[in-house]
Formats: sequence, structure tokens, C-alpha cells
Amino acid sequence: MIEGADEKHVREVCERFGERIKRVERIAQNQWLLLVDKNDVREVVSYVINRKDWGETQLSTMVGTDERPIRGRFSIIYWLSLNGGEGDVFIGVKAYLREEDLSYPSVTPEHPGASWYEREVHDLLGIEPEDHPDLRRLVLPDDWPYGVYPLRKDFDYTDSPRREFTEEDKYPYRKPPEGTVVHPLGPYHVALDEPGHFRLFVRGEEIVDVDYRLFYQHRGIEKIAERRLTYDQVNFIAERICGICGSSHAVAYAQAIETAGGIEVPERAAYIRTVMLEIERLHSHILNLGLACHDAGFDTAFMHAFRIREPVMWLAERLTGNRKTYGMVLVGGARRDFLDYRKGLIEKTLKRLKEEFREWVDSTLSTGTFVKRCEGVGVLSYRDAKRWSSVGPWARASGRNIDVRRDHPYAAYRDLDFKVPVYREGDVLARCMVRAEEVFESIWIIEQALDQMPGGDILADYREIPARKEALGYVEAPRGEDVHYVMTGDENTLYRWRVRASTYNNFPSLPDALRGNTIADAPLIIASMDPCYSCTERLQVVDVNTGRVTVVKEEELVRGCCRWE
Amino acid sequence: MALWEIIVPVSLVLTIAPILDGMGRKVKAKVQMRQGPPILQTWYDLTSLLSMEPILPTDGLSFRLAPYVALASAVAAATVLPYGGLSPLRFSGDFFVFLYVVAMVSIAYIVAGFSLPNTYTNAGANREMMMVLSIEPVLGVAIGILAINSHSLCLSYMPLHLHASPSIFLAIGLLAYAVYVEGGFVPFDAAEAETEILEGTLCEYSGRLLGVFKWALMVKRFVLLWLLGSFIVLPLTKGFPGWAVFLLQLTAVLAIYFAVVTVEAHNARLRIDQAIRMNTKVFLASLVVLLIASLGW
Amino acid sequence: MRSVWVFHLDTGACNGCEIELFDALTPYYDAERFGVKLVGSPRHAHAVLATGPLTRQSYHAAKEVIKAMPPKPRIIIAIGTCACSGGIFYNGYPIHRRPEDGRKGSEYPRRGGIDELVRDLRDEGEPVGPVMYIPGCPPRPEEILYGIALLLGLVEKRVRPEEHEAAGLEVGRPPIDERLRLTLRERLRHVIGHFDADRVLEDFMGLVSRAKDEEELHRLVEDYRSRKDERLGACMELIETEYLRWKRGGGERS
Amino acid sequence: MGVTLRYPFVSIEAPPEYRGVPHIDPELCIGCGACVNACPPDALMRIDDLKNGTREIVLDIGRCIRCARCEEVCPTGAVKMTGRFEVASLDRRDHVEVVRLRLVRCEACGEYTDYTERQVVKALQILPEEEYDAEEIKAYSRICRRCRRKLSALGAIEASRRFAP
Repeated sequence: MIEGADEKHVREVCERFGERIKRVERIAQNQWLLLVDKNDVREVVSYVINRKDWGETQLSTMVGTDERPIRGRFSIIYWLSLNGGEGDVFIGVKAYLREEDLSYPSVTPEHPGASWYEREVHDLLGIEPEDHPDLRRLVLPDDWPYGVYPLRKDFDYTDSPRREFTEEDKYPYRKPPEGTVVHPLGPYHVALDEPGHFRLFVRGEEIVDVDYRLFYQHRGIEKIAERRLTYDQVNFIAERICGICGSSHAVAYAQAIETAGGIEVPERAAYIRTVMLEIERLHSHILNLGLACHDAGFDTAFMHAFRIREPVMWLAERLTGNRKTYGMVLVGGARRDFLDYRKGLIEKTLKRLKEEFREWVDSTLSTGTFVKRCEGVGVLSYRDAKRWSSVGPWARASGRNIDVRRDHPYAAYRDLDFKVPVYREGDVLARCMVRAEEVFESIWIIEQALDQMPGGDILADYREIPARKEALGYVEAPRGEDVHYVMTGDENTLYRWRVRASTYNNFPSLPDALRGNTIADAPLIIASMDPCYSCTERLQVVDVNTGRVTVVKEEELVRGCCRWE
Repeated sequence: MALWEIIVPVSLVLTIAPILDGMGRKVKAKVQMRQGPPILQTWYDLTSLLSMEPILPTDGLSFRLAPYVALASAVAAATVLPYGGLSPLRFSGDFFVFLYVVAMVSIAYIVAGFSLPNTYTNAGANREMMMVLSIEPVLGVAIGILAINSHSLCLSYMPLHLHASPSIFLAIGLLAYAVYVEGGFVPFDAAEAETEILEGTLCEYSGRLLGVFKWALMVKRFVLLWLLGSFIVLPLTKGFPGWAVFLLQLTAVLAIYFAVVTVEAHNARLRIDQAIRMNTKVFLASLVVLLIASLGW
Repeated sequence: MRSVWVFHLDTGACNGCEIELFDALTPYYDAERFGVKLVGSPRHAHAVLATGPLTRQSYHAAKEVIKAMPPKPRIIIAIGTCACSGGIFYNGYPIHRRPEDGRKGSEYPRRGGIDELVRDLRDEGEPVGPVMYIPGCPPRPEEILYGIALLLGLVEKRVRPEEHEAAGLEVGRPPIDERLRLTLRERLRHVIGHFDADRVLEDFMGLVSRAKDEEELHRLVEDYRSRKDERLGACMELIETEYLRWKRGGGERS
Repeated sequence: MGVTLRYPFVSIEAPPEYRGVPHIDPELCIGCGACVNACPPDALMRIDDLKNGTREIVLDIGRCIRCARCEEVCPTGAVKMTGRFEVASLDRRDHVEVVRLRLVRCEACGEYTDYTERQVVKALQILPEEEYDAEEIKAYSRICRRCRRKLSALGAIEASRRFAP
């Protein structure tokens, strides 16, 4: 047995590949790093992903790093996780790439869920996945020059090179399939709160296929954090990765650093974090349910959803000082304590919320026109959900039984009891149901956490965070698994930080859910994924055509659809 | 016929339609537990739009004329309806004129929508077309039954000469449905859906032209509601003085409108195919009613 | 103006401002009271509500949106710190900045956000109306309402530039030893967080200045503990202990 | 049964826990720049003018993300989060707050040092009196780093002469 393979699943992988696993390193209690040759990456990754008896295996994140200043090479790590009660295991498959030869066999042909990750390292680091079916630009702006890789260490974070940008060499969208017309959606569309450009290829009102260009919100966060900010400051930019599930990102980041630096978080802080994460889930789920109603033209339900959500925002403001960006997380613990009167506020708010939300769900689900719009619409099959490594309510509505809180307990979740709702239908209605049920579960979790909250400090005292330590931090955000990878650096700054938001894993499966539906349902389906483009940091999509027989000329189309671009 | 007999009702309709819309917004706000905008808000919006120079995305004449055609048609529809004792234009067969000019508003909307190479306006025009094609027959049949019953083709004469029969009540029901759908109220507002197709045809209009178009649509709604209100009120108020009848008509229209808005507030928007399917069913039902009516029941 | 139709323009925001913006339209805040209506097309809009630090990818689209608006009044409402000045992301590589603004300068007011686009448009000769800046991260719905009300002339402006010459050499002296105060403050930050720590410490210093001797101080502390939250009480006890230890250690200066 | 609040037609206050816009108390600020180092979005800046001997601590609340890190690290309590939130304006200059402090002038070379007069006063409050002689420190603090280095070098030479004449 290879030294370090002290866990059943890891041992099995090592036995299966023998000598080809060059080294095993346990970098944290539940995280193993397997070093392989770059040509073996694809095989090892697909072996783990495809082990049917290992439950909901998942590509959790993939990181490319410019390790030239330390080791003279680039590195890639595919992080796989086992979920669904199989054990608390994260397996990283790592390979080094020499600068002269940055190509390696792509994993995408085996597991489509790897597509975006590989496009991203291609964009940002210049790593070349061979046989990748679609290596179009994903992350960087259209007017970014080719051959400039911002995440390489020799790139200054404030540089912002441009290239001449002409109409012709805009983003290479796919040609619409025979007999279809392009219906553009976004980047500025009322039903998409955030910019993203979709091209729906439509026949009549039916969506035949979809192309997209996203990442309008790519803000270079990882680079800013590696160069401009200190460990504690990064908490605040992490929180601003997403304005809806920001706290999840801040916690995921802090947990990654704490794991890497061996910092023990006081128990009370873990409970405080848990309560804040659940409060965030409450407001996020109610928000999303409200927006789904809005997109279905049901404004009254939208208004009422926001009305009953508002006290949650007020509660957050009184607990943390801000309605949305809680600023509660520092490396090592929490920033504000729950005094007795604050606990009282939580209890009071939850009591009211529980009643009002139940009423809201009942009345909304008894509205025939609304249910008609949601039932059987935007179906994502279990196969597709798994194929794309989807996460969160989007995956759970399609039958994937995964939830980081249960499968890889962090903060205080180990001590708490809760159910994970799973539906098989995979339609918009199922997603609404998952969210509605999770609201009640969250309330229950908070009640328990308040009851069991231990005493003690809320912020750990630590001296220094050692350099060159790697670790993952993960959180079940309202939209699903958020995974942060960190490699610590010198002088109180990060060497590498890779943020993987939940929408990043969900988005690529969206075309599968859109196909076969009508343009009228597109905004609703997109909303039901609860996309957070800003989380994902970079995004754009395409849409459908009109039912006219005359085929609109390509140029006209471009003019028509580019009007808002 | 004096000129004032036309000017007064027309200016009344032009003034009241936006106020009615403002009231609707207020009612909706109340259902949603909000304070809502002032009742005159729609008027403020209109004046603001009418004072703004429009942007013309195309040189096409149809794009520029469509709003005015729509407004003129809607106003024309208003002139054949009875207001208390007054009917600005009444002649036998004005019922066909009414159907025609109401359809003209939609046609202007459709033409405007197709005058641009923009998929949103096209989708809006397309949906409006499907909607009109599926609902105009119902409207026609409903009024047709009323015409058969009253042996008249004049809209101001018909309501006064109806005799009670089961088919009449069914016909009024059909008329109410047709008015609801034709008025573009939720759940039948797919053609102007903001979140789906950015208000369809209107998405490329701006400033004055947008104002005129919106006004036309409001007038159309008002005219349809007035038609329905008249068929309910006039048969019950034979022999009342003209002003009283007018006030009762107005009250009826307000009552119907509030009911409509409340229904609107409690529904999601139907997809166009769902709406069409529903309209088709209603149309088939209307044929049955027509059969009953022609049998004299 | 009694009617403000707004188009929402997200130039790379984190969504925080978006949801607060939505909130401002919902029952508790109801911006429709002032005639604010969210519209789906820039052609209909009197104003754009801009959020986000203006990423390069969204720059071109954002420019098209503003050009698609009627030339008058074309008001820009910058919502949130990012739109006002680029926020925490201001000098990241995918953020649009005018070349002359640089990326590492220490100019003030801080540059960035939608302003970069507005100035570009003005340079191109496009008419652009006034820009209302509503900072906040994200701004509360009340702040957004306030900003819009300010634009409509319904409320007074409440901020002005502040410049102070801090010439005096008096820096104030707390009633307890400064070194002890700083040590306790750091310790309490770990116990209940800086926000409550500052308050307890202040309360304690209040008690010290009120108390004539240690006995009275102890009484006051006991009284405080009986009135206040358990956690605050525990902190107060910790402070008192440390204070007395320091004092008995002969640390007090004359 | 509407729930709409009357704001902005009535004035309201944010809850006491609210982190509003920060404010620098010019009476308490010593210009140490701890807040500048902690500020994630660089809304706080320290700008030294070594020619005129002034230091500006600049706060731009239009760049501030209201994380309250400045308040957390400020040693004198000069930076405080206020409950204010009504800070919208048509002019960005309204958002800027500047505190100007005097830098210490080196008594040896006449150049300005990179710390303020007030920093020295504060440091003297913190240093335990029994271990240091206040007067000596005070005198020492009025000499810039470079001169101090020079002095200690001279001192070392002087001392070495004693042993190796």
C-alpha cells in the first residue's frame, strides 16, 4: 500500500492504479492529494467519478496554479468528492505541467462537468486540455488579447491589456441549427437580474438549442486577493463574490485557511457561523421563490414573498450590522457575538416567518395558473444532473441526494439534525418545492443551534499561517456546494485562491433543461436554477426564434439581438 | 347630430382610461399590501412620455404611424357605444364596425411588431396575432348571439331590446371572457409580457410614440369594459333618465374593472399555447351557445 | 418629475445591490409611490440604475444601453459603492478604467465605476444627464429611496465635504491606563467581538470615572452584571479583574 | 392593511447595531494609518506631503464597503461607524473626508519624518513610564530614522574609539 492511503476509498484508488499514483498526501482530516503523471489524470478522475457504488461522486472543483516561483512548474488539481453518505472524502488528483508543454489529456470527453474548469485554466493560465470539444473563451472579456494569462504570477494584477476589438472577431457563437432562428436573451434582460447573454435557437417558440456567453461579471477577484489583500481582508472580498450568498463564500474561504493553517475555530463561533449561513439561506430561498413568481407574471406572490422575507433582512441587520454583507467572518472565528437579546430577536422573527411562509406556500401552490407554468417545465434528468456534476436544489430536484452539510459536515452541522429534501421530477415545480422545504429545515436548524449554543470565545488566537499549505473549504450555499481552494503564501497573503461557486457547476447543465421548452419559459427556467452570475463571475447565454417561415438573415439577427449587447 | 355629441364622449374616454389604469394599479398595490402610486400616476407617466422626443430605430412609416392608427381605432370604437342616453354614432351594422376597429388596434400592434428585425417585438406581434385570432371569434359570436336575440345590428339598440333567455346569460358570460382576454389582462397578457419578451412590440418604442401606444391600449381596454358594462346595465335601466344610466354604466365599469384587477393580481401569466388552448375551448363552447340561441332559447 | 421609469443596468455587480433594489420596489418600501417603475427596455427609461464596478465585458453592452435611451433626461443613478467608485474591485484586471485614471493612484474622490463610462460617453458627445451617487455595500432600500427622493427634490442633501486640520496635540486620555485599555480591547475582541467589546469597555470606563474607590467600583460592576446580558457581564468581570490586578501591581501612574 | 413605511417623508434611524458610514474624529485621530492598512477597498488613504510636513488621512465613503475593519483596528477610537446612511449626492466630492495632521520635523536634519506629532504623543502614553525616560524618548522621537541611524553609527564609532584608540 502506498504510504498515506489510510482511507478505504483512497486505498482502492491507489490499488487500482498502483505505481501510477506517485505520492499520496493527506493534507487535512478529510482531504487527500494524489500525485499522478499528467497523462493519467483523465483516467484517475473518470475512475472515481464513474464508481457507481460510491454514491454521488462529484467533481467539486479544479484548480490550475502557476507554481513556477516555487517548483518551476504549473500544476492542476481535480478535486473529487464522495457524497450521499459514502464517507467524508475529498480526493485531489494533482499533476505538474512543465512550462514548455502545457498540454494534457482533457477530462471533458469522459465527464462533461469538467468543461468549464478546463476552459477557465485555458483562459487564465494558458494550460491546454487536449481533445476538449469547446475551447472558446469563457472567462476573459472579448477584447482581452490572446496569449496574456492574468493568473500567471508574472502578470501584474493591475495590468489590463486590450486588443483592437472589431465586430468580426466578437465571440464565436455557434451557428444556429438548420431551420431555427436566434432569439437573444440579455445581457440586459429584466428577468435576468444580472447580465448574461443567451442565444436560444428556436423553431417557432420552441427552444432547440442554446449557446451562451457569460462572465460579464468577472472581476478578477482571485488575482486581487493574491496580490492586494491580506488573509483577513480577503474575507470581505469573498463576501462580495456574491451579494446573495456572500456569507457562504466568506465561511468557505475562512474554513479553507483554517484547515490549511491548523487553526482551531472556537465552538461558539462555529455555531454563530451556522446560524448566519441558515439565515442567509432563508432570505435567499424566499427571494428566489419570489422571483420565480415574478418571472411567471405572478406579481402578487412576488410582492408577498418579499414582504415576509423583509423581517429576515432586518434581523440580519440587527445581528451583524448589515442587511446583506454580514461581515461576520474573520479567519479564526466570528466578529460579533449573539447576546441574549439578539437570540430573542431571532426566535421572534422565525416564529413569524414560519407562519407567514406556510401561508404563502399554500396560497401560491393553490394558484392554478402558477402551477401550470411550473409543472413539467424545464426538466433536467438525473443523468444530466450527474453528468454535469450539478449541485444544490437544482440537483436535488433532479434526484441527486447530495448536501455538503450532511455529507461533509462543517461548522456546527455535525451536531444538528435536519432532512435533505430530494425530488425526482426535475422540473421547475420540484425546485420550488425543494426550496420551500429547505426553508422550514433551516428554521429548524437555527432553533436547534440557538438551543445548543456553547459558551467560550468567538475568535481564535493564532500566530502565523505557514506558507505553501493547501486545503479546501466547502459550504452548502443556498444554491449548492461552494468550494474554495487555498494555497497559503508569504507575508500574510494567499499564494492561490480558487473560488468555485455553486452556479459554476449548475450552469453548464442549463441548456439541457431549456431544450424542448418555449421561449416564454426560458426566464422562469433560468430563474429556477437560481443562477448567481456574479458568483460564477462570468456568464452569458443565447435564445430562440420566431415562428415565421421567413428566415431572418444572419446580419439582421445580429443587429436585432445585439441591440442590448 | 352635433359635434359636441362626439367630442364630449371621446374626451371623456381619453381622460378616464388612464385614470382607470391608475385605479387598477392602486387596487393591485392594496392586494399586495403596498401603498401604491397615486391614482393619477398613469396620467403623470403619460404626460411625461408625451413630452419626450422618441428614438426611431427604423425609418419605416408603419413603425411611426402604428401608435396613431391604434389610438384612432380605439377612439373610433368608443364612438359607437352608448353613453347614458347618448350614442355619438349609431347606425345599423355599427356592431361590425366595432369589431373591425377593435381588431385594428391589435393589427397596428402586430404591424409595428413586425416592422423591426427584433425578436422581442416579433415575438410580441406573433403572440398578439395568435391571441386575436383565437379570441375575436368568441367576441364576434357573443355579440352575434346578442344581435340575434335583439334582432338588431346596432350596438346602442341591442342592449335595450334583449329578452331574457338562457342563451343571453351565456352570451354575456362569453362576452365577459372575450373582453377579459382581448383586454390583455393577466393571465392572458403573454403578448406584452415584460419578463418574457420585454413588453413585446412596445419594447422598441420610446417617448411620445410609446405614450400614444400605451394610451391606445388603455382606451381599448376601457372601450371593451364599457361594452360589457353597457350590456349589463342598459337592459336593467330602461326608462331611467340618461344621466342616471350613464352613472350606472360608469359604476358598472368600475366594478367590473376592480373585479378584473383582483383576478389579475391572483394569477400567474399563462403561456401563449396554454392561453390559446383555453380560448379554443371557449370558442367551441360559444358555438354551442350560438346553436342554443338560434333555436330561440 | 412625478414619473421615473428606470432600467436596471448591471455592470458586474455582486447581486447585493440588485436584491436591495428589488426590495425597494416591494411592499415595505414601495418606490412606486414616487412613480418609480422598473421597465424592461432602455427605450422606455428616464433613468438607468447602474450597479457594479463596470467590467470590461459589460462595458460595451452598457454603453449601448445608455445610447438606446431617449436623449433626455437620461439620468444615471449609481447604486452601491461599486457603481460609485469601483468598490473593492476597483483595480482588478477585468475592470474598465480610463487610461488617465491609472490603477494604483491615490486620487480623491476615488475614481471608478459607472463614472468611467459616463465620462467616455460625454467625450463622444453623447448627452448624459446628472449622475446620482448612492454609496453603500449594498445600500439599504432606505438609502436607495433617499437617493431617488433627493433626485426628485423631496428631501434635502445631508452630506458635504469635510476637511479638518488636526493641529492640536491633545489626543485625549482615557480614565484607565492606555496600554491596559488596548490589551483588554484586543482580548475582548476574541471573547465577544469588537463591536460589543468597545461598548463594554466604554461602560467600564464610565464606571471607573464614577466610582470613588474600588469598593464602589465593584458595586457598580455587580449592578451592571445584574442588569445586563450574561456575556456582557462576564466581560465586565474580566475587565474588572484585569484592572484591579494592574492597579494593585502598582501600575497606576500619577 | 398596507405595510409600506412612510420613509422618506418621515425621518428614521437605523438600528443601534447598524454599520453606517464611518467617520473620523479629527480630535482623536493620530494619523497612524492602521485603518489605511486594514481597509480592503482602499477607501482610506494616507498621503504624506514631505515638503510641507503634512499627512492627510483621506476617507472616501463612496468607496467604503462599511466592513468596519477600520473601527476594529483604530487604536484611539477615532474612526467610528455612525448610524448615518443618507449619503446620496450628485457630487462625489461630498463623500470625501480629509484629516490633515502635522508630521514631525527632524531636529537634526530638518527633513520631515514619516510619523506625526500626535503619534509621538500617543506612543508616550502607551510606553510604560517606569521603563523609559519620557524626556529622552521625546527628544529621540524628534529625530528622523536616517539621522538616528547616523547617530547610532557615530555613537558606535565613538564607543569603539574608547576601546581601540
